[in-house]
This record gives sequence, structure tokens and C-alpha cells, in this order.
Amino acid sequence: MLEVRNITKRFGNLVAVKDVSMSVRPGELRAIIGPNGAGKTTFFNMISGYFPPTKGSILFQGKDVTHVPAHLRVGLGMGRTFQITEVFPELTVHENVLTAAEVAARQTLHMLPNRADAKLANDVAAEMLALVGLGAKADRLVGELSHGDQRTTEIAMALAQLPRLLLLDEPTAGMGDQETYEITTLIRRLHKERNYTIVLIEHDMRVVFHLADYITVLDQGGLLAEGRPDEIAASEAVQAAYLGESQ
Amino acid sequence: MATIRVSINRRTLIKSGFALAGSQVIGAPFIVKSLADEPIKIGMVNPLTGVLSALAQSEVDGARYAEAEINKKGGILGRQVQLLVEDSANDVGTGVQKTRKLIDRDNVAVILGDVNSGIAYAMSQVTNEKKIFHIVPGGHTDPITGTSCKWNVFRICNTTTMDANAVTPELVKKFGKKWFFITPDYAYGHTLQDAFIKALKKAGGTFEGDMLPINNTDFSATLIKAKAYKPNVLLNNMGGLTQINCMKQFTQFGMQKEMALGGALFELESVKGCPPDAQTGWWTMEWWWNQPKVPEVVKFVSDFRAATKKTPSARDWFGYVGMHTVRLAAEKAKSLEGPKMAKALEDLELPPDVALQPGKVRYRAGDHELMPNIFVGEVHPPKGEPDDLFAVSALVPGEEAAGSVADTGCKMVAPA
Amino acid sequence: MSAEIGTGATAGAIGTRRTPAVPKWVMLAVVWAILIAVPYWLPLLGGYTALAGRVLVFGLAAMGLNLLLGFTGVLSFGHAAYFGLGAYGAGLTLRYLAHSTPLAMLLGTLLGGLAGTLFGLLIVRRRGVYFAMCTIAFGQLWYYLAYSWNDFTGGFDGLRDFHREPIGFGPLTLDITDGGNKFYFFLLAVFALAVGLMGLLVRSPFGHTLRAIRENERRARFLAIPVERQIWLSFSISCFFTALAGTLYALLNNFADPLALHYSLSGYLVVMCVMGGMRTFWGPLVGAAVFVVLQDYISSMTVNWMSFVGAIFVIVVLFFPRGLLGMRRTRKSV
Amino acid sequence: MFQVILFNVTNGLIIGAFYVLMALGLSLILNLSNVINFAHGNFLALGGYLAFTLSPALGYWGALLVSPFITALIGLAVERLMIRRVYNRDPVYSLLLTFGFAFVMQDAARYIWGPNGLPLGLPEFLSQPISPTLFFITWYRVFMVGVVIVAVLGLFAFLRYTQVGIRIRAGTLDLETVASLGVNISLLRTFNFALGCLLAGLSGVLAAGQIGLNPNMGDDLLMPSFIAIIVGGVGSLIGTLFGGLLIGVAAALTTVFYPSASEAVIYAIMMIVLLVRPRGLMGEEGMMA
Repeated sequence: MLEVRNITKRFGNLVAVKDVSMSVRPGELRAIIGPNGAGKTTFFNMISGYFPPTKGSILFQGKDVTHVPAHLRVGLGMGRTFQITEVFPELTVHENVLTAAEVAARQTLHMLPNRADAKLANDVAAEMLALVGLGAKADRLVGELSHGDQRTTEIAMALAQLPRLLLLDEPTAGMGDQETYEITTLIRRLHKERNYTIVLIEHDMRVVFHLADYITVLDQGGLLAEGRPDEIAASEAVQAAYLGESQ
Repeated sequence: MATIRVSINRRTLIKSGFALAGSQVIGAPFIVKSLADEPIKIGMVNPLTGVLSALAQSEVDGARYAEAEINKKGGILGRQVQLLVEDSANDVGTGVQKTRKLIDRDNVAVILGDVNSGIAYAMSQVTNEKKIFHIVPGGHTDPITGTSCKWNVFRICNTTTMDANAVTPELVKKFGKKWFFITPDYAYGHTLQDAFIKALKKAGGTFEGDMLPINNTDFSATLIKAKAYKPNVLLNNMGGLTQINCMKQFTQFGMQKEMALGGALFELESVKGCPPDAQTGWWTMEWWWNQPKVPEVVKFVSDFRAATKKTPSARDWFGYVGMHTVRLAAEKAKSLEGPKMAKALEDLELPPDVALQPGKVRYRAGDHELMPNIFVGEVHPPKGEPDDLFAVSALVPGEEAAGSVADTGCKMVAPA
Repeated sequence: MSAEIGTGATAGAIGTRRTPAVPKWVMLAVVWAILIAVPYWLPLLGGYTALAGRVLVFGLAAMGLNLLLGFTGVLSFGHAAYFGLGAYGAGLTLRYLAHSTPLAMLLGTLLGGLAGTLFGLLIVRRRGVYFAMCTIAFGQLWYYLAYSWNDFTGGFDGLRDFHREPIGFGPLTLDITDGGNKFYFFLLAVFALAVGLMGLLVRSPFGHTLRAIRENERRARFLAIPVERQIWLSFSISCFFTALAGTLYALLNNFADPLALHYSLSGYLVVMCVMGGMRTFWGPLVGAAVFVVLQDYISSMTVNWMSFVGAIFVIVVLFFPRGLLGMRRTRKSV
Repeated sequence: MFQVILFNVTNGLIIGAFYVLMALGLSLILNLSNVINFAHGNFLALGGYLAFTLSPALGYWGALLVSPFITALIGLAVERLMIRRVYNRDPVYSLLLTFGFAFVMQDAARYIWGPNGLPLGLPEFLSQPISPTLFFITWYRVFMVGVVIVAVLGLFAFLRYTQVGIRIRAGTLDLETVASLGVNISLLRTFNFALGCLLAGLSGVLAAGQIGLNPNMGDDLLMPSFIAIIVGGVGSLIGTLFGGLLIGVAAALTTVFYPSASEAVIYAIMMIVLLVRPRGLMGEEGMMA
């Protein structure tokens, strides 16, 4: 599904990511972890196409997307959410998701409302809202919702673009326990019931070990370890890296 | 500032402007009075803000003065007169809108205005459509009483052609036939320069010139050209503040040592805005206050000064004549209907206490242009009193300067 | 037709979760009824129909601008250029080409709209005040062009010697030349048609993408919305509507003058949007009505009307940033 | 002809120098506060009028020195009372605010000093041409250019060598970082606004000596300043400097061949610059986006 081959990213003299590879199979839920400054976000941004790697290549469904910019990757089937909540605050939840669905349905140039169009996008939006459990709040302004609901809206927006791969950037960032629990349950459901392929960055280890099939650990820009949750939990190198951070 | 004092005090019965708005809004439809009690409303639209505001304000002052004078003497047709002044802001759209407002809402009998010929012309389209008697006190371009003349439109100030024709012989005789023009690039400037060129060619002269943007502030580039051309006379056709700047730079560059300076109009308001060394050149005045040999003028000037604390300029006179013209036309026609007033005014001669100058002054029937004397002379720094800035050397009769009606291109069409 | 279309427009535009106390179709019926009945009630209040015509024209121009300003979140401070080009386009057509009002409106709208479309290409990457600055300066280019090109445009004095022509043939002719109620209804019909189109536009998927850009440009980009293209189209469409309003302005005055291109008019249009509520569909019309009527009254009261108009700007910005219609909505950070 | 062109180039530089002074003030405010100050032309007029009012008491030289500072003080008050409130809002508000305030200032000038043009008296020797051949260069123009040069050098030195100046420059590039270093951004912006008004006031006194005073005098100078900034490149004060000189010369040269287009030509230059080099002649990539 997603194949990252030996990518490196330099910012001037600083090497943020060096020579990291990763392979994600369809239906897999992959978590990327690592101490602060490990290069997770840079790595993630290259996958989503925010900027291209200095060296190496990225393949998505067998196609080289290394230099495809982010907004075109969406069209290829990569949906993403952001570390900082990115929604359209003065639109309703429904309008947020609907807009995403319309863009995915390539209706951005449709300048007159059209029943067929509207039905197509509306159905997708309604489905996704129901899926994430925001159906009851569909007509509220997103800006008025709780942080957790805003993050959930974001996921619904990503889903409305009908992605094959879902990239989640710290989905539980800034959340309380209850919200974290809810969003974790949602991601698990998307993964198990809907069979989405998901790649996420996450700080909260409870979430990571609860969700992930497979974990990639980065440290100081390089690949430190890769394996199933139990393998990672047992890895001394990983423990050392995290301990180093806490000193 | 005089502006506010006059316009508010006269119009408002209530102190607050907003309260007035309220009273007009609510009062207008419900209070029904007998017609005789209702004042005759005369609407004036003039650019009270913007670059022409000084000239516009003088016209308002003159009209206000006449309004008081007329009311003291019993009004028009036994009814009091009320002058409503609206600001056109030197914008055509606003001018047209205000004209419609005065006609549709305030039911004015007559419209006066505008200093800006472009706005005056646009207003005349409205007044003509509504068959309202319209006097243009101070918009100079020829077409208003020439190719675009209308049965309901009369004009007090001279055409640009008249002014040019009046001063040209004097300039040619005194200084020579090689001229350089500095002309603003809009209708007033164009018609003025064309008129000069026509008159100059008749005298066998040669010329060159620059058309400059109307709000031009720096004249050095053009003055460089002018100096290279070495003309006998440099004609400053600019208007208002722009003319003042041009005069200043002209004298700063010491050009007056090499050539004479002159032009058609250098109005009292503008002369006063110049420093003393720029108060110079040969010009026309369309009316001049210092006419010691005409008793009516002496009386008018002293009364006017007593009432307004200023010396009347040609613009004050325009406004003054405008109001009295309404009175004369209405009383002769015994009516306030546009067509009848227009008919009555044709070839009507102004009485001496309105004409305020020697000789006969009448509205010519063929083109509806007033035919006053044109005062040609030299502008100089104040002598004796601050407003003594102009020495009259010749009085050119308007009819002589205007040429025949056929020359103006006016084909008057009677009201349908 | 318009009432029907407008309903959705309001719903889509405001996007509020509140159910209004009055059903939307009732509101719209009231709005249109008020507009249609203007010639009957306005004189009773001491107004005059020409004033209402002016409100409609500026209202349409401001609503056109608001597609960009309020619905896309892009600040143009130079829309007078397209308004004025519309006016000149119509005037020039009537004067030099053909005595046909519809043709004049068509060509005027095209002139303004296409100028905006081309210029839009140059500046879609600019944002905020820089975008605004480019639009102002570009607008002034046209102002000076109209002002300098005496022979063609009439220069400072404006373009004259044209007037609106009756529309239609034979028995179906609508004579709008006298400027009375018939002309007002003609203006209203054009206004209704244009506003209907705008209503459809803001409800369309395209309209949704514009609001997404306004709300969060970065996010919109990551949704794969082609932000630059959408802003360009929005700018262009907005210019077409404003140019259409400009053609009506020329017909209203039988005149076109350079001040219709001047940036101060752009400022008036922006303040109309903000005063009425730029996040609402009808706000600009309300703003135009308030602004035109206030300016009309104040400038009759005092020559110091500029101070009052300026003070209105300042007061709106400091105290009513959401505008008259926007105040009904939740107060949040602006 | 050659001489005429040469004269006009010189002349254009003189006019351009004047645009520069005005545009630099505008540019300072734009760069640091992200506000287009529409009232800048009115601050210019204010400076001129203050000089007119003060010169009977202080003489020309006293007025020349004092009125820019009074203008700056008034600017400071305006910034504290009004403009400061809109910094963190959508730019539409700051534009409307200064636009509306420009109306109020213009009207106030008309109310206080009257609608007629007023002359500002100059010391006698300044009004003379420097020589009969260079008659179009009066001593006043030389003096004006001198003052502009001193002011511009002073400004650049100030921005380079003083702590406040360095902070202003840093704030232009990255306001957040400057704020995080503990600099009081609000005060910095106020000071910067006042500095811009100081330059406007100085331009006003100089302009008053050249073209006289009237309530609308700032309007005609505002747009060329905008163009100078766009042409020179937003964010670059040096660019503004060259932009101003460039359009001054272009306008003067146009006057030789087609005078009535002398205003339109500077807009044409702007269009060309936007087409060919959108960031302006010396603008940095990204500044305008």
C-alpha cells in the first residue's frame, strides 16, 4: 500500500530524517513513535506530501508519489488530519464534511446547485457523520464544539474524501481521558470494522499499544526499531531512547 | 467657517441636523398648507466639498444674500423664497442624484448649478426631462449654451469663448503673437484653448502648449518646455488651486522676466490664494467689485460687506444674479412653470441693481447666455485695501466677444 | 423565482445552527415585498424613487464584492474599477456602437468582468493587505485612464451624450427612458436575477469551497481545493456582478464619470458590506441602504458630511465589526 | 531636446525624492503593523498646516522643525486610541478604519483652515532659481532634496544602529520571535506609527512650501506612494526608495512627450512590475504572499 524507501530530509545543515524506510500493507494500522525531536513530524509530512524528501522515494499503491504535492495526493487516496485542529470554524459540522465530500467528488467547479451532485456528496457526508457519531451535531457550528468533537469532525472530513490510506497526526493531542478514549475507540472501529489502512503519529503510549498492528520507532532522525507492539515493548533500544529523553 | 454658518442657520429651524431630517421625513406628507403660505423653493447644487469648494461657496453666499434681499422686499409673486443647497461633492453621480432629490422630494421650482460644467450638463439632462427651469451660474464650457443648449437652461457666467475673445486682442496688442498654453486636460481647458487658438489665428499668431492633468501639482517639466519655446505670452488656463500652483512656480522660476503672463480667468478667490509676487498677469474678470462710477455697485458692495464680512467676487455676483433672475422671470411670466419662465427670460434685460455694471445686460434669446461686460485688466498685489487686486483696463461688451448665435452652434428646441 | 432561490441562499450563506423565529421564506417574501413596493412607500417617508434606484445599484455592487470579501475572505479595495468599467462600457456602447440597452449592459459587464478576470491572474497569490494594495493601485490605473483619455471617455468631465433606450420591440417595448417607476422596476428585475444567481452560487459546491478557503486556507489546500484557482474565479465572478451594477449606474445617471472608478468608491462598497454584515447574504444590501440614505441626508444637512461618513466607518469598525445583520449571530472573535 | 530630457530627469528625481519621504513612512507602518494607512496623506496635510499656523510664531525654520513632531504626537494618539484595536483583526478593518479616519482628518482640515488654498511663506532666498540656465531648480528644491537625503539617511541609521530601530526591523521580519524575546510589541508599533507620521509631517511642510496648502493635498500624493512601495517591493525600504525615484523620473519624462498621461504612466509601470516581477524590484520572495 505505502512504501517508503530510504528517505532523507535535510534543512540546511540539519538532517531531520536520515535514510528511513517503511512498508505498510493494506488494512494495517501503523503507529510512528519516538522521543521529541526524533523526526516523526518531518517523516509524516513527507509521506503526506507537505514537502518532498531530499533523497529517497515514496510509493503509494505502487506509484511513485515522491514529488506529488499534498493536495494531489488527496486525489490519489491519501486522507489526513492535522496535529493542530484544522477545521472551518464558522461552518456547520455538516458543511465541513460536505465540502470535503464535494471536493473529493470533483465538484469544485460546479457553480450551480444540482440535485444529483448534492445527493452524491450529501450521502457520503451523512454516512461519514454517522460513522464517526456526529450525526446529532451535524447542524452546529464547528467552532462551538468541544475539542474532541472538532478532531472527530476532522476525521470525518478526511473520510469523506474516500481515502484508501488515512494519515492521522497525533489524533489525541490535547485531549482529556474521556475524549482520548472515544477517539481511540473510533479509530479502532474504523480499522477493524471498515478495514481502513491507517498511519498515525502518537505520543500517548496507551493509545499506540492499544491500536497499532505494527510500530515504527524513530530516534534522532533515524529508524530505531520496527515491529509488533509486544516486540517494541520489549526492545531495550527503544527503552533507552525514551529513558534518554526523560533524563 | 462661513459655509456651515450660512447653510445650517438658514435651513434649520431646529438646531440639530438629524432632528431636521426627522421633521422633514415625517412632516412632509402630512402637513398641508395653502400654497400661498408655502415658500417658493429654489434648489442649488454646487461642489461645496472638493477642489472647487471655494468658488462654490462664494456662489452660495451670493445666492443667500439675494435670498434675504428678495424676502425682505416681499418675495416672489407674494411668496417667500427658500434656497435649498446641496453638495455635489464635485461628482457627477452625486450631482445628478441631488438634483433629482431637490425636484422629486423638495419640489423645487428652479435648479441652480453647478460650478463644474460636467455636472451642470448632467444636471441639465435631468431638469430638461422634468421641465424644470435651470440656471447655470458658473459652469463655463461652451456647449451648455452652445451645441448642447436646452430651452430650460440659462447661463450667467461667460462661455470660455467669450472670455478668450475678450482678452486676446489686449494680449496680442501689448505683448505679441507667439503664445504658449498650459491647459488642463478636460472640457473647460479644451474649449478655452480652442477659443484662444481661434482668436489667435485670426490675429495671425503662432502657438504651442501642453495639456496637463487637472490636478497637476508640478509644472516644472512644462515650464522647461515653455522657456525653450520663448513665447511672448504664457497662458495659464488651469483653474482653482492648480492655477495658483502654476502661478507660483512660474514666478519662482523667474519666467515673468522673459515673457508676459495671462489667460482667461484668474478669479478673485484664486488671486487671494497666491503670494504677492504671483499676483500678476493680464486676465479677464467676469465681474469686478471696484466700480466707483456705478452707484448701484458701490451700494451693493458696501451692503454685501456689511452682511457677509467679505468683498463680493464674480462668483458671489453669479449667485446673486441667479436668484434675482428667478424673481425677474417668475414675475414677468406670473408663473413658476418652467416653459413660461424660460419664455419670459428670453431677451430680458437685468435692471441696474442686479446687473451691477454699466450698459445693458440681457439673456440672449438665441442661446440663453447672459451678455454682460467682460472686465479685462491686470492683476496686481493689493493696493490700499486687501481686495484691490485688479486694475480694469477695458470693458468688452459680451455680445462682441460671444459672436453670433449661429457661431455658438446652439439650435434651441422649444419644449414639447 | 427569486424568493425560492433566495431561501436556500440564506440557509447556505449564514450556516447558523439556530432556527430563526420566522421561517426563511417569510423573511424573503417580506424583503422582496418591501423592494417591490418602494415606489409606494418611499415618497411617504420623504424619500424619492431615484434614491431607491441608487440603493439597488450600490447594493448589487456590494453584494457582488461580498462574494469575494465575505464569502471567500479575500479583501479587494479596488472594486470601483470594475463598477466604473461596467459604467463606461455601457456608456461607450450606447454612445458609439448601438442604441441598445441590453447590448450596453452586456458589453459593460463583459468589460468590467474580463478586466477583473485578467488582473485576478496576476494577484491571486497575494494575500491580505498586499492583495488589497494591488487592487487599489490597479483600480486607480483605470481611473487615470478614463481621466486622461479625453477624446474617447470624456476625461474629467465624464462620458455624456448617451441615454438609456427603450427595451424590446413593438408592443413589447418597455420604455425606461423617463427614469420613473418603470425604470426602478427594471432595475429591480435585473437585481433580482443577479441576486438569484448569487444565491445559487453560494449554495453550490463551488460556493462551499470558497467558504472553506475563507475559514481556513491551509486546511482548504489540504482538502485538495485548488485555492488559487477558486480565488481567481471568485474574484472574476465578483467583478462580473459589480460590473453589471456599474452598467446600471450608467443607465441610472445617463452618464459615466471617472469618480465611479475612484478608490473612494471602493471604500464605500467595502463599508457597505461590513456595515450590513459581510458574513451574511443580504448584509451588503442593508449596508448599501443605510449608507446611501445616511449620506444623502447628512450631505444635505452640512458641508461637513465627510466627517460624518468617516465617523461611520470608524464606528462600524470599532463597535459593530459584524455589521447590522451579523449582530444577530453569536458574538465570537472576529 | 537633449537638454529638455536632462532637465526632466533631474526634475523627476526631485519629485521622486518627495514621493520617497512619504512612501517610507507608509512602508514602515505597513511592514511592522500590516496596516495600510490611508490617512497618511492627511497626516502630510496636517504637518503642512501646522507649519502654516506655527510659522508666524516660530518662523519658517522653527515650524519646519516642530510641526513634524507635533504631527507624530497626533499620530501617536491616533494609534493608541484607534488603530491599535484592529491589529489582530481581519485586514479589512484596519483599511476601513484609516480610510474613514482620512475623511475625518480632511474635513477637519477644511473646517479649521478653510477650503481655500493657503500659501506657506518661504525665506526669500529659497524661492530663487540657482542659476538662469537651471531656472527650474530653485534653492527651495535643492533644499528639499537635501532635507529628504538627511531624513532618509537618518532613518536608515536609526533602523540600523539604535536598539528600537533594530527591533523594528526584526519585527518586520518575524514579529512573533521579537515578541517572545520580551519586547513590548504594542509600544513598538505605536512608536513606529508615530515615526511614519513624523515623516509624513515633514513631507507636508516641504510640500506646503512647493505646492501650497489645501485640504485635499495629501490625496494626490498617496497613490504615488503606494505605487512606489509596490514597484520597489513590499518589505524593502531600499526598494521603496528606488521605487519612488523611478516613478518620479518616469512621470517627469512622460510630461515631455505626452503630458496628460503623466499620472497614468506610473500605474502602467506598476502593472509591468506585477507582471514581470511580482514581488517588486527589491522585494523578497514570500513577503507579499
